[in-house]
Amino acid sequence: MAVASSLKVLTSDKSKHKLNGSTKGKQLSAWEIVKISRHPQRPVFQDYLHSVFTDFVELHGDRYYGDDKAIVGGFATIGGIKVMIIGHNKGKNTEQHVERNFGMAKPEGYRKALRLMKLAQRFNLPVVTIIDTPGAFPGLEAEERGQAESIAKNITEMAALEVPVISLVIGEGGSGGALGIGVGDKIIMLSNAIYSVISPEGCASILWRDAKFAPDAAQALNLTAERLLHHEVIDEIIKEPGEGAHTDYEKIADAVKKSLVKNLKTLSAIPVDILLDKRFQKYSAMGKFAGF
Amino acid sequence: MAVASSLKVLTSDKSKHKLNGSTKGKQLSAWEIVKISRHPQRPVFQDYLHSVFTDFVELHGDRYYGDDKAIVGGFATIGGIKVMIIGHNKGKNTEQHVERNFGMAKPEGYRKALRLMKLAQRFNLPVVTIIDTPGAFPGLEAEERGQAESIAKNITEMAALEVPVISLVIGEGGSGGALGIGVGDKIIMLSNAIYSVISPEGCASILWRDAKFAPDAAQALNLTAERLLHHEVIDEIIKEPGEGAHTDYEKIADAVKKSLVKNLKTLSAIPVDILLDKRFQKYSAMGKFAGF
Amino acid sequence: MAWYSKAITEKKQQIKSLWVRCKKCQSHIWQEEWHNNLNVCPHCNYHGSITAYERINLIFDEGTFNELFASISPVDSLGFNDLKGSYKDKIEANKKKSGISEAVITGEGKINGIRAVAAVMDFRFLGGSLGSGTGEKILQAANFAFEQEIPYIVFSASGGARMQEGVLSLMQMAKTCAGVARLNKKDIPFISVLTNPTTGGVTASYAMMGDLNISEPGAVIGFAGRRVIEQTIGEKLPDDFQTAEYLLEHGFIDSIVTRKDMKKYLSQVLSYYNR
Amino acid sequence: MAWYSKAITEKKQQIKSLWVRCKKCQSHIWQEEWHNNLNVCPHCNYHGSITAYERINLIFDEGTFNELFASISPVDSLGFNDLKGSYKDKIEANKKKSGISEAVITGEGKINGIRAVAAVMDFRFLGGSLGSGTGEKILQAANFAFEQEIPYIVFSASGGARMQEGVLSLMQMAKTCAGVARLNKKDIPFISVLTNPTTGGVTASYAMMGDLNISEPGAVIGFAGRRVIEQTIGEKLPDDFQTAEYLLEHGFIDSIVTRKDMKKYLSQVLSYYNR
Ligand SMILES: [Zn+2]
Ligand SMILES: [Zn+2]
Repeated sequence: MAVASSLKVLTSDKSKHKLNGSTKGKQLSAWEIVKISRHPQRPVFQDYLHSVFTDFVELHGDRYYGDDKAIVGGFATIGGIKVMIIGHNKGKNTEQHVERNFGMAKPEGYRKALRLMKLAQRFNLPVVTIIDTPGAFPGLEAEERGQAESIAKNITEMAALEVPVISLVIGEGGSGGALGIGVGDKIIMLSNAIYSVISPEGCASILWRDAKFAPDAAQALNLTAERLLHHEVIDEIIKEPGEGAHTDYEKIADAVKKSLVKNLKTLSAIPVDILLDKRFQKYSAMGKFAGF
Repeated sequence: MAVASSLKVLTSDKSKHKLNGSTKGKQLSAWEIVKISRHPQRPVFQDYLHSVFTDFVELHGDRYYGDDKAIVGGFATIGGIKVMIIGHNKGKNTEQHVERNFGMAKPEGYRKALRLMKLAQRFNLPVVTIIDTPGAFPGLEAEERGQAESIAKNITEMAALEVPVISLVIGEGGSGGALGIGVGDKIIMLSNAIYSVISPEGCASILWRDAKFAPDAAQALNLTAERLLHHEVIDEIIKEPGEGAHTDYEKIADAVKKSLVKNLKTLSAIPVDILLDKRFQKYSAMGKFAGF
Repeated sequence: MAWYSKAITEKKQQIKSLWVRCKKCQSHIWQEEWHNNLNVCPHCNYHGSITAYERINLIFDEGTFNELFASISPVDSLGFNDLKGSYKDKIEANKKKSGISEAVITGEGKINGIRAVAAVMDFRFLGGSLGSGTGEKILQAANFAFEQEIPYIVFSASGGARMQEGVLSLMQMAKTCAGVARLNKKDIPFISVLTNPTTGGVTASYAMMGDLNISEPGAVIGFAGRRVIEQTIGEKLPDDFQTAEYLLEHGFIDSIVTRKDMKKYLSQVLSYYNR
Repeated sequence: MAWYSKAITEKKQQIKSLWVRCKKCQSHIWQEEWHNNLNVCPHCNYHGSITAYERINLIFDEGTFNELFASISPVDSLGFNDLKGSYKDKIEANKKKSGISEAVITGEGKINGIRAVAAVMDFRFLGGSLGSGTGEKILQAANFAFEQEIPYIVFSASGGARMQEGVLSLMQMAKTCAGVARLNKKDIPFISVLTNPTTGGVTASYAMMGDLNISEPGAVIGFAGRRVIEQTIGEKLPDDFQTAEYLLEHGFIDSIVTRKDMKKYLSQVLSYYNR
C-alpha cells in the first residue's frame, strides 16, 4: 500500500501539490518535505543527466534477463571527471512513468546496476548513483526472479567495490529499493529529498492502522535530510533553491555539480585500501544501541 | 534437427539398439560407438553418483532464475577426497528424461554449475564435472535468457578457476552444451563415449543434405575417444568392460573411481598458480593450423 | 455459581495450555509431544517457531556455546511514538516478555565438533525486526568469524527492518552486508538458514547472501509483503508463493532441511570447507 | 541472332552488377551509393556484409593498422571429406575467393588516436567459421593485448564452429575464452562487436564476453539455429527473434551502433578506460 499511495501522488500530474503558502524562511514539516520530494515538476535523473553531465553513453542490460528502464546507467563526464553514472529514472510524464515503472526497479535493474559498477571497477572509474524511487517494484515476477537477492547482492558487493562511490538522493529514497544502489562512500541528499525505511503511508497503515496518519509517520520516521544528517546517516545536504528544486532547474544543477565534483576529487585522492577500510568503518558505525 | 534425432534414440527405451553381433575384440565403427554412447541402459550421472561417490549433498539453484534439473551438483566424497561434483543428468526412464530434459541444460543450469564451481573455489575443493548431453537445450526461452552467454561465461570462468578441474565424458559430449562444464585440467572419456562439435545427424543434414548419412558424418567428425586422444584433445581413456559400460555397472564404476582418484591426487599436488598456467597452456595448444 | 464458573474457566485454560494447535493443519497436539518433536507438527510437518536458545541447543554440541555480545540492546534514538505508545516502552516490554535484550543471540560453539560462529534470530523480540542493536550483533559476530577464520551461520526469523528506528534500521542492511563482504573476500563460509518467516530487509540483505542458503520446510521467505503485491498486481497470488519450496524451484535456496536434520546437515556441509 | 542475344545477356549482367539489391527491403541501390554508404541500405538501414579490411579501414586511423599473425591458415587435420569434396580443397578455394588465409584478420592500430588490438572476422572465408587457425589468431591477438596492456576489440561475423575440424574447432571456444579470462584478470577492456550474423559457438564464447557487447542494427545473434528451435518447440518464432534489438531488450547487448557511428563510439567508450 505504501507504494500505491506514493504512486498516486506521482502520477497526478495535474494535481496542484500546492504547499500551504510560501515555504521560504519557514520550517517545513516532514510531510511538506515528502510532498516536495514527490513534486511532479521536480527534476529527475534524466534532467541532471543533461544539466550536470556531458558525453553520456548509456549501457544496457543485466546479461541475465533484461534491460530494466527504471534504472539507467552508463559512462558520463562531470567537470572533466569521467565516471560511471547509475540512477533510478522515474521519467517526466505519464508515458515515461509507465515506461520506467515510476523508478521502481526489478531484479534485472539492480543486476544491471551491479554489472555497471563492476565495469567501473575494471575501467577504474568512480561511481555516482542517483537515488529516486518509491521502492523496489513489489510484483510477482520481481519476487520470483529474486528481488531480495538482487538488492542483497548489490549492497554486499558495493561494500567491497574498489572505486569511490557517491550516492545522491534527489527525490524519494525508498527503503531497500534505494539502498540497492546506495552504499556510497558519501551519501548526499538534496534538502527536500527524503530517505526512509518505509513510506510514511506504509508506516501509518501498519502502526497507526490508517494511511491518513502519514504526516505523523513522516515526522516520526526522521526521513528528512536534516534529521538524517543529525543522525549521521548522510554526509552532506545540498540546499535547494526557492521553494524547491523544481523552482529553479539551473541553480540546483549548479549546486549538484559543485558538490559532486568536490566529493569526487576528495575521494579519488584516497588510496583504494584506505577507501575500503573507511567505507567499512562508515557502515559499521551506523545506528545507535546500548551496551558494548 | 541434430538434437531431435538423438532424442528419438534416447527415448525409445524399448528399442533394441542391438549392435551387429558381438563387438568384443572387434574394431567398432564411429557410428557403432555413437549408438553405444546413447544406449538406453548405459549408466548415467546418477548411477556414478551412487556407485563411485558417497556422502552426496545436492545443492540447488542458480540464484537468478531457477533450478535446472538437467544439471545436478553438490558436495560429494570419492575415495576419501572431498569434491564438488557437477554433471548433466539425463535420467534413467522416460519420466526422468522429461523431468531432466534429457540432460539438455538451459542457462539456469549452466549458471547453477558456475555458482557451484565458485563455491568450490571458496571451499578449496577440486571440481569434477560429468558430461553427458546431446547439447544445450535449443528452445525459445533458453535463447531469451542467454543460452550463449551462460555457456560463454562458464568456459571463460573455468579457464581461471583456482581449483583443479577434471571433466569426464561418460556418454554424449554434445558441443557447446558439453563444453559449458567441460574446461578441465584433465579431460577423460569412457572408451565408448563421444565428444563432438555437432551431432552426426546435424552434421549430415548440413554437409550431406540428409541425416541418414550420420554414420559418414560420425566417421568424419573424429568424435570417438580414441581419435580425440590421438588429436590431443583429451588426456585419458577409461576402457569400458565387455560390450560397453551398460554391460557391467560395477566394473565401470571401479574403473571410473580409480581414474578420478588418481587424477585428483595428481592435480591437488600442483600449486594453484602453476595449475592455472598449465591449464592456459593446455587450451592454448588446442587445434592444428599452418603458419606461425 | 460464581466459584463454580471460575473453576471451569480455570480448568479450560489448563487443558488449553496442555494442547498446541498446529497453525497449518489445525490439529491439536499434546504440548509435550509438540515440544519433544521440536515444535514441529507430527501430522503435517509444519515447523513452528522456536526461541533462539532452543535453536542453539538443537544445533550446538552440549556445553560448547559461548554467548558473545550479549549486552547489546536497542535504544529509542528517534523518540519514536505511534498509536500504541513509545518505542522505548516497547523495548522494555519485549525484553521482559522474551527474557532477551535483542532480536538475535550471537556466539560461538561447536557443531558435531566443528567450530562455528552463529547469530540466531528470535522472532519473539519485536518480531525479529532488524534494529541497530540487531545489526550490531550480527556484524560483531561476522567480525569474530573473520578474525578467527571460522564459518559463520545466521539463522533468520524476521519481519524485516525495524520501523521504529527509521533509516538507522535500513542502514543495518548495509552494515551486516559489509560484514558478509569481508567474509567473502577471505573465503570464509557464510551459511544462511532461513526460518519462518524471513521477509523484507532481512531477506534483502544477509539472509540471501549465504554461500549456502538453507531453509526449513514451509518457511515464508520474501521481500515485499503478500498483501502489497496483491494490491499492486491486482490478483491473488498462488498459495505456495514465497514459501521455501517456491524459492528452491526459483533458484534461491540450496536445500530444504527439516529441523531435526539441521545439525547433521550443517556439520556435513561444513566438513567440506577445506581451508 | 546468336551474337545479338549474347550482347543483350552481357549488357544485362553489366547492369545487374551496377546495382545492389537490399536483402531486407529489396530496394535496388546503385553500387556506388551502396559502397559509399558503407554497404548499408539508405532506405531501410540494413547493414550488409563488409570485408575485414573494409571494416579495418572504417575503424582505424589511416595508416595506423599493423596486421599481425597473418601467416596463420587452416589445415585439414582430420582429412575431412563430405558430399562436396574435401576440406583441404575448400580451404584453397576460400583463400583464392577471398584473398585472405583465415576467417579473421588480426592486428593493432589507433582509433581516433587510442591504441587498440583488434580481431576482425570475415564472413567470406568459410562463413566466418571458427577453426583452429581462427582461434589461434584470436588468442594471439588477446595475448598481444595482454602483454601490451591495451584494449582488445573483436568484430564477429560467423556461422559458428567449423565442423570440418571436429572437436578441434569446438575447443577453440575454450582457447579464445582462456585469452579473454586473462584480460579480465588484468582489467584490460575487451569489447565485442557483434555483426550480422554471429551465431553458434562464436556467440557461446568470446562474442558474448565483452565488457561491452556492441552490435550493428538488425544483426542476427543467437546460439541455436532458428530452424532447430522451431522444430524443438513446434511453433514459429517471432520475426525479431535473435536480432540485435531483441538481445538488447533481453539484456545481452549494451548498445546498438550504426556502422557509420562505430569508430566514434568505440573511441568514446575507450576514452573511459582509466588505467
Ligand atoms: Zn500440522
Ligand atoms: Zn533496404
